[in-house]
Amino acid sequence: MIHFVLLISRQGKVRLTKWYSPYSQKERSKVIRELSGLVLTRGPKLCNFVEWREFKVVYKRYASLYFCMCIDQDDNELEILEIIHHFVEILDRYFGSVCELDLIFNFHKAYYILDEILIAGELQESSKKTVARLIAAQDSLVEAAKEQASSISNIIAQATK
Amino acid sequence: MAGGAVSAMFLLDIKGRVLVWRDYRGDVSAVQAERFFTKLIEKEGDPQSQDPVVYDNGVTYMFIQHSNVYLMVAARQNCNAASLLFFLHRVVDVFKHYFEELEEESLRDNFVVVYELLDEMMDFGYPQYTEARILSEFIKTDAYRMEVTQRPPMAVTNAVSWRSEGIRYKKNEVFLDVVESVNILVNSNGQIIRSDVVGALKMRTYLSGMPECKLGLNDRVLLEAQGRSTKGKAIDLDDIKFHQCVRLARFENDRTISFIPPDGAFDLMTYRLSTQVKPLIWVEAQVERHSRSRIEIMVKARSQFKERSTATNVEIELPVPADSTNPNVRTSMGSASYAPENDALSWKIKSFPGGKEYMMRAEFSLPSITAEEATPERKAPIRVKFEIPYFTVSGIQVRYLKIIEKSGYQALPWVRYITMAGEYELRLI
Amino acid sequence: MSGHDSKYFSTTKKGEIPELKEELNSQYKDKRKDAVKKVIAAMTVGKDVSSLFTDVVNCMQTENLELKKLVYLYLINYAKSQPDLAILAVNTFVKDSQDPNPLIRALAVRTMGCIRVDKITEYLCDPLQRCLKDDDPYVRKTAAVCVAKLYDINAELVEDRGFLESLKDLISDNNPMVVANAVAALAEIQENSTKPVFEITSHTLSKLLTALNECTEWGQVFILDALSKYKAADAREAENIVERVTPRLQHANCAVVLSAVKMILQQMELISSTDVVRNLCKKMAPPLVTLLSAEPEIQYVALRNINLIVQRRPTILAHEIKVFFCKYNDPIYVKMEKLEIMIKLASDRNIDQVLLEFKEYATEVDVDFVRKAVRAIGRCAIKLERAAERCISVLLELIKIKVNYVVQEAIIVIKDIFRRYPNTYESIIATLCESLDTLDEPEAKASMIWIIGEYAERIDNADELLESFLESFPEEPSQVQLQLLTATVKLFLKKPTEGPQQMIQVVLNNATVETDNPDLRDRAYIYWRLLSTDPEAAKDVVLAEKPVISDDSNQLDPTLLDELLANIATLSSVYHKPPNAFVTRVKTTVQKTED
Amino acid sequence: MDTIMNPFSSGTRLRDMIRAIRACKTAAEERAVVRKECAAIRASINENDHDYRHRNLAKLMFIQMLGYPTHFGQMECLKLIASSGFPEKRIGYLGLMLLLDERQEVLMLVTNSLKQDLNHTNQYIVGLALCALGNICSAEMARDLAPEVERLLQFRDPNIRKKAALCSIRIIKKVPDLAENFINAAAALLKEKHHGVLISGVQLCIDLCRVSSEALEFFRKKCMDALVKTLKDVVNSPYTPEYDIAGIADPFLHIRLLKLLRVLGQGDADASDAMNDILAQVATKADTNRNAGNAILYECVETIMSIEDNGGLRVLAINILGRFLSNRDNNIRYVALNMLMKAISVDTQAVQRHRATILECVKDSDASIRKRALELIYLLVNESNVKPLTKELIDYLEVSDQEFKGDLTAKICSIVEKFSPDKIWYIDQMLKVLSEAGNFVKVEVCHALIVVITNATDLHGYAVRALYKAFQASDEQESLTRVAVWCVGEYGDMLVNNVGMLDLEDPVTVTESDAVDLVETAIKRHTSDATTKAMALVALLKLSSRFPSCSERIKEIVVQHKGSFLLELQQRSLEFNSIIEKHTNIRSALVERMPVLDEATFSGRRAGSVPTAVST
Repeated sequence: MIHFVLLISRQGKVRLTKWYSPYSQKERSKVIRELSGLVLTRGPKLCNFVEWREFKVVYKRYASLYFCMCIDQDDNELEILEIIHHFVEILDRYFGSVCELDLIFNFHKAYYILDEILIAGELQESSKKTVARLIAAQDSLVEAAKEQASSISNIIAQATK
Repeated sequence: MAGGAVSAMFLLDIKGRVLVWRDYRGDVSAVQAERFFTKLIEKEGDPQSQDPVVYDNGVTYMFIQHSNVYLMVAARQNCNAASLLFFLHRVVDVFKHYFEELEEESLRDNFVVVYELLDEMMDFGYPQYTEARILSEFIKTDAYRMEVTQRPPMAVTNAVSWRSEGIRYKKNEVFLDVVESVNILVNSNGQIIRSDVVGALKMRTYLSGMPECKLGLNDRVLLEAQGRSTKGKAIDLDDIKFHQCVRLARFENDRTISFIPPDGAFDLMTYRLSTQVKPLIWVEAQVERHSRSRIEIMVKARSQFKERSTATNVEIELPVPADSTNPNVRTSMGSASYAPENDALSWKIKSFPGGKEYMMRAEFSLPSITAEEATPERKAPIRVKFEIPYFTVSGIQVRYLKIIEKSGYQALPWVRYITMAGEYELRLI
Repeated sequence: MSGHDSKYFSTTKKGEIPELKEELNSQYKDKRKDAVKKVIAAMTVGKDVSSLFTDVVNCMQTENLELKKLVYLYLINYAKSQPDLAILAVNTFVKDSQDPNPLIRALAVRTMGCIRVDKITEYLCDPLQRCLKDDDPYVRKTAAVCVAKLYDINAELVEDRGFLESLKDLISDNNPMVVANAVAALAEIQENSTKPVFEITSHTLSKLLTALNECTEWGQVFILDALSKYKAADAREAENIVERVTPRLQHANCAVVLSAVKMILQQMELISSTDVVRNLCKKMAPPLVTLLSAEPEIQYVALRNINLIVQRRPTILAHEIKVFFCKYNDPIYVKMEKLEIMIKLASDRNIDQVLLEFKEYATEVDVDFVRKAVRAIGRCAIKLERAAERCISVLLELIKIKVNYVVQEAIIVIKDIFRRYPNTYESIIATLCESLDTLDEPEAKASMIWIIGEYAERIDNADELLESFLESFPEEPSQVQLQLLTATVKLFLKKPTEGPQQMIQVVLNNATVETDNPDLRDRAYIYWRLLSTDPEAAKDVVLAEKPVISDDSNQLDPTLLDELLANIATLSSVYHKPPNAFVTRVKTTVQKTED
Repeated sequence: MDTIMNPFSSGTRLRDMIRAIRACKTAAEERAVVRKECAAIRASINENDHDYRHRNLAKLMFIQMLGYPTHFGQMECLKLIASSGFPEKRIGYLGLMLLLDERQEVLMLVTNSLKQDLNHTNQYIVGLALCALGNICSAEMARDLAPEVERLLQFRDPNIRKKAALCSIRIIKKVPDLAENFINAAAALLKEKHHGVLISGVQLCIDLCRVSSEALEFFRKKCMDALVKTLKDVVNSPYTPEYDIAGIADPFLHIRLLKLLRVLGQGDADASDAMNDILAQVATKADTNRNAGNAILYECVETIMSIEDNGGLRVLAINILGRFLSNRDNNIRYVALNMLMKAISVDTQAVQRHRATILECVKDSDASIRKRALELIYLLVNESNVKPLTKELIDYLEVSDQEFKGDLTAKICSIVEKFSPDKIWYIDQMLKVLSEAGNFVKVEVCHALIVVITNATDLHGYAVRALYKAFQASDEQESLTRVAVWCVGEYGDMLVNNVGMLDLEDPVTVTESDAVDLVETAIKRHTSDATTKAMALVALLKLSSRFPSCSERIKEIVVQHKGSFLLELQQRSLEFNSIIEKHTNIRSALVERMPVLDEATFSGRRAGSVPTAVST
């Protein structure tokens, strides 16, 4: 099971955190600090796994961003690398050549996407297309609501002129 | 054994990663230092809580922070910690002189000059030279770099290492500001438990040539030595510190303050007075908790100095809980507002004449859900800031400032006095 | 997995090194300079650009000072990894050391000394020899330090080539900066040499004291630090020295002040006149107090030193305790040190105010600080007999707030108070026993157990209280086990009834055959044998009258204190450890490259 | 997003807030910006202005991610979830998952909204609710809402079914009693074609098996053939771009199926038998040039190792691991080491063949690989190879990283303790470790060493002399000091008289006063802690009896501690001083050789009380 997902920039800034096991706010900060120290300092040719407390953390660097997932001892590390990549590819497709800034200013969208990939720390969908479709459908629901809202406010504006 | 030098100097970013470093001795590597320091930050979360001198595996690290940069030296010897930490602060001054602000970005943008400066300010781990104005005569930033080869200015090795020769001004002027800061600590029972005054003579000189200056104060020791009457006017200064331009031996001998000043702004001297000071502005606060989520605060502020003086830019900061909501504030004078960045209410009064009393009343609520693992609130004191122009607590007076230069020009000295709040804390809530 | 994912989140990156190589060999000066800058930039961010060595060194022959500095910087960094290629640079160095521009001469000799490659060192000797006698003081001051560099690489060479003599000559140089650097270099060489290299005679002393007035603040520190080792012949000389150093107390540089304080304290040891000593103490107090308005890091060093100074000269700051009261914004490390000094300066005269402060601190939020404040109250009680009662009542007030770590800390100090004032404050035991269940820290537990054992005859249910700990005996930390063992023995000796008898059996069994802790077993067997061979002797041994503990427990050993005072302002004085406890010389000729 | 939602908004937009935070240079600046923003949000919340609710919450999520308190915004999530529109609910649920977790009491207040949303006509709203429930529900909520989730496992849209399946996993983890309700529905999911549903369904089955033996039996009986067939279909499926990764069809599904097969095959010969063919096929077919292929292979090997024995398959698996171990890719090497740990119980000999390679991995520059390799080598030690392996490890101890020394030392000590062929070797090795890395050696290990020494009657002299020499030679290593101090106290007489000299020993001349010197050094040096000093006092008492001529000197040392602040030191000092001074007649009786702790009972108890160092 994936206990949490972390995105940390090379500068140590947190870009996304998702906790599937309960950690208090204080513990979360501590975990992030510890893992930044462990992961960011590792050289480029070393393996993508670090053992941490009684868990393992699988991480993968994409340019300035480190994607980290914390898993149980007996989970398949190599598969987690694929899950990370799966997530990254979907992000890339959604944002169109994703960059760090996309994730900063549209962090909520990254979370929506993650919620279509993982639930309860387990993989939910292996088809990138399906994820894209589900996100698009929900985005358009939001769009529709907005349009409706603005047309209502137009009507109100018209009426109260 | 005294003495000893550092092995390397590091400029690190806020996460403890090396931005620029200068290796002086080859026995502490950047990887090693970075690994240690990032671990330190990671462990403590906030390096402010960490001793500034830390030992790890044979190496001592000493560091200070400025803006988003750490300045750190690493040593394997028993070196002079006071000197090196002070040196780091001087390095900050030099960088600030060069780049306006010392921060990660300015270091990255100017790394060539940074290397040059590190090379000149320290050699083999020994502090060498930190006079920014003189350094900038022969180490220039890109904008001012010239093709002509630079030579070391005389000042670098001169006895007068702080001033270059050949300075010319059309109008020769000296500005001298006497600034006194009042530090005070009042206990929760309203008792003043410590107070002192720290004064500084801040000078800006625009003088030609190599002027000899002499400063006369109403210093009791001096006046008595000269056999003058001192009644009422003379003052006792507890501890005086001089800029390195002042001849200390001369002062020790006959209390004469004589010096060749640096060009531009500098602190000629600082002094301290530990006499009991009556709080110039007194503040009292009453807190009432009406329910778990509604709090009312009533504050009285009183000026306790003569009516002919006026405090300006008074700011009284009252601590409130971090998650206060919608404070509603009324004042009898000035304006008050919620300053969430300081977890405080900030009451500002532009002009506060002596012998007056003003009031403030505030009411606010707290959220119904409390923070998880909420730490108890730090008990912050009330803090006060103010300035009182044309007034000094100590009664210090500049009796004369003589300027003699061999060309014989006349120079105009301008003197101003001001008192302000330093660490002014009242633990009254 | 690598290869196909570089496209994500990334800007394009071509081969950087070949590009730079090309630029370094450009025919245009400006392009070459920019390329060297790029190389240095790459080096700065930790990329390995050592493969460009030859290309960079080729840029060395230049009139452009900035470019020269950059190339030199590169050399310092990579010479070690390319020692053979580094030789290529030697000619330029030698040439530069004779350049008409003193800046370039100094640069050359400074840089050469930083290249820790044996082969190059030999070539360094001639230029260095010349530069030590250079007309320009800027070159001489650089050369002086270079001798120390050379000594670090090859001490023999320095001795053979007579550099030490040249260096000693520089002590008489007419330029104060040169003198200061020569002093620093000699002091360092002396440190690493078994031979007498740098012995300060009264002659050099007076020369150096003169230079003191003229050299930069940093130079003043070197000189004062070197001179603090000087042993004056008699009180008169000591007084003379002090007189010439005292003006330094007025210097704005706090390191100059602290080093001056060190020198004065050293010389004071020789001065017998109490008037002079009193006067000096009076003179040193204000500058020491002023150090507390410095930057927090400096304050920290100052406080660690003041801690030492007041142990030797308690009168200096006897009236200044208030300046050590903690301010709200003091960093925690400053607060902790201030507390230590407050304890040391607490006296019957100021104790009421000090207690009020401690009480304030004991309700702060920082746990370590709070603990230390609680302990401080106890230590004051131990130190000041007449104030003990007031201290204890403050402790009891704090216990009533029922913050767990405060209670435990209080119990730990109260145990010491009992040992300091036997038969005086035992009435509060009942209050302490109320917190028995909440104790979870070994030291607090052990303290409480000790109290119960020690006063078993006055506590009605002492056996019950002790018994409550017995069940968990095997799991307790050894500190608690040992106290439990002793307390049970005491109880048994005091009340040899059935209950305690059974308890002692259980404990002895647990502490002998049920544990592998050799120390606990020794302790238990000795008790066992004692009880079984001679119960009367046992009483005499175990229940013997205790000497009252003294209040100077936190004072350093006098010989250590001497050594630390001789090291004021240095790391040794910050750590409160002699230098040899943390200085480990490592000779690194070749630096390991990691990652 | 927020500007469009709130066309008339004043205050900062989300984007502007993020920019302002990004512009901060220091933590203090950032804190100030965030606090101001939070104050504005609190004010806005207080005015109950729902136009801003959406934006406030988005800001709070960002702020929370940076590690600042956001408790005052929790109720806003609930309000947004309770509103009717999809956009509000979407952000409300996201906020709920980010700002709260299962331990907050406020969370209970959302149960009712969740229940309504799980029954909503809009399937996306149902999806949001399932996701939130699956990510943060508490046991209580799990119980309350399990029936809804159970029902949704049969929902018309597969995307809801897959979410319901994963949500069920959380439910049964929180409340294992509920497992049986999900068995049938889970089994039904295994027949689906939709990959998302299959993946989730298989995972649900795996987790059901973990909490319920009933489920395990059920799936073994009812689902084996179907599962094998599904796997076969995936393995042999033609190219499907939607699920293709590096030419492999849906490795995620591959892996989950293999995992479930493993669970079913473990301890069940029939089930294992049924899957042999397909496992062989997967193992031979996987593309080892791609991570995805290796991931499958890795999973497959693990399954082969775990299920009931089939010689041929195991040989195949071990060979694959051998190939992994010699791979240049560090990831592959790492997982190989990981797998070899498990292979040991199956075929120790096969793993032993790789010992040299594994030992090299202990010295790898990658800390992760080092750690794995060390764990593995630890399991590979036996009586026949203990000597060379220990030598290698102790040699490496000298040059290893500071951070690694702790682990390494613990393992060496454990190995030496477990497999030492003779006591003298054991003592020698322990002394080497104590001298090199004594500060990393655990207290229990020192105790054990002393137990061993005391039990080796013929080696008392040898041990005390060796310790004496080691103490003189080493830096300040606390645990070496303690062992030396204890032995010198106990066997001081043998030290000075060269009692029990072994042939291999060089004779040493140690006087009684030298022996006392050692103990005095230990008690005086400033690095010694209270325990060491306390032990030194006992040693001194013993020596005062063993060396009567030193008695006076010893008394002097002992008496120095009678005013000690440390309870234990003061008490000992007083007692021992009294014994030396007044009760000399019984002194020797008190400190005669301490009874030896029986090694057998001791190690038996240790085995019982100390958890084994082997990690799974």
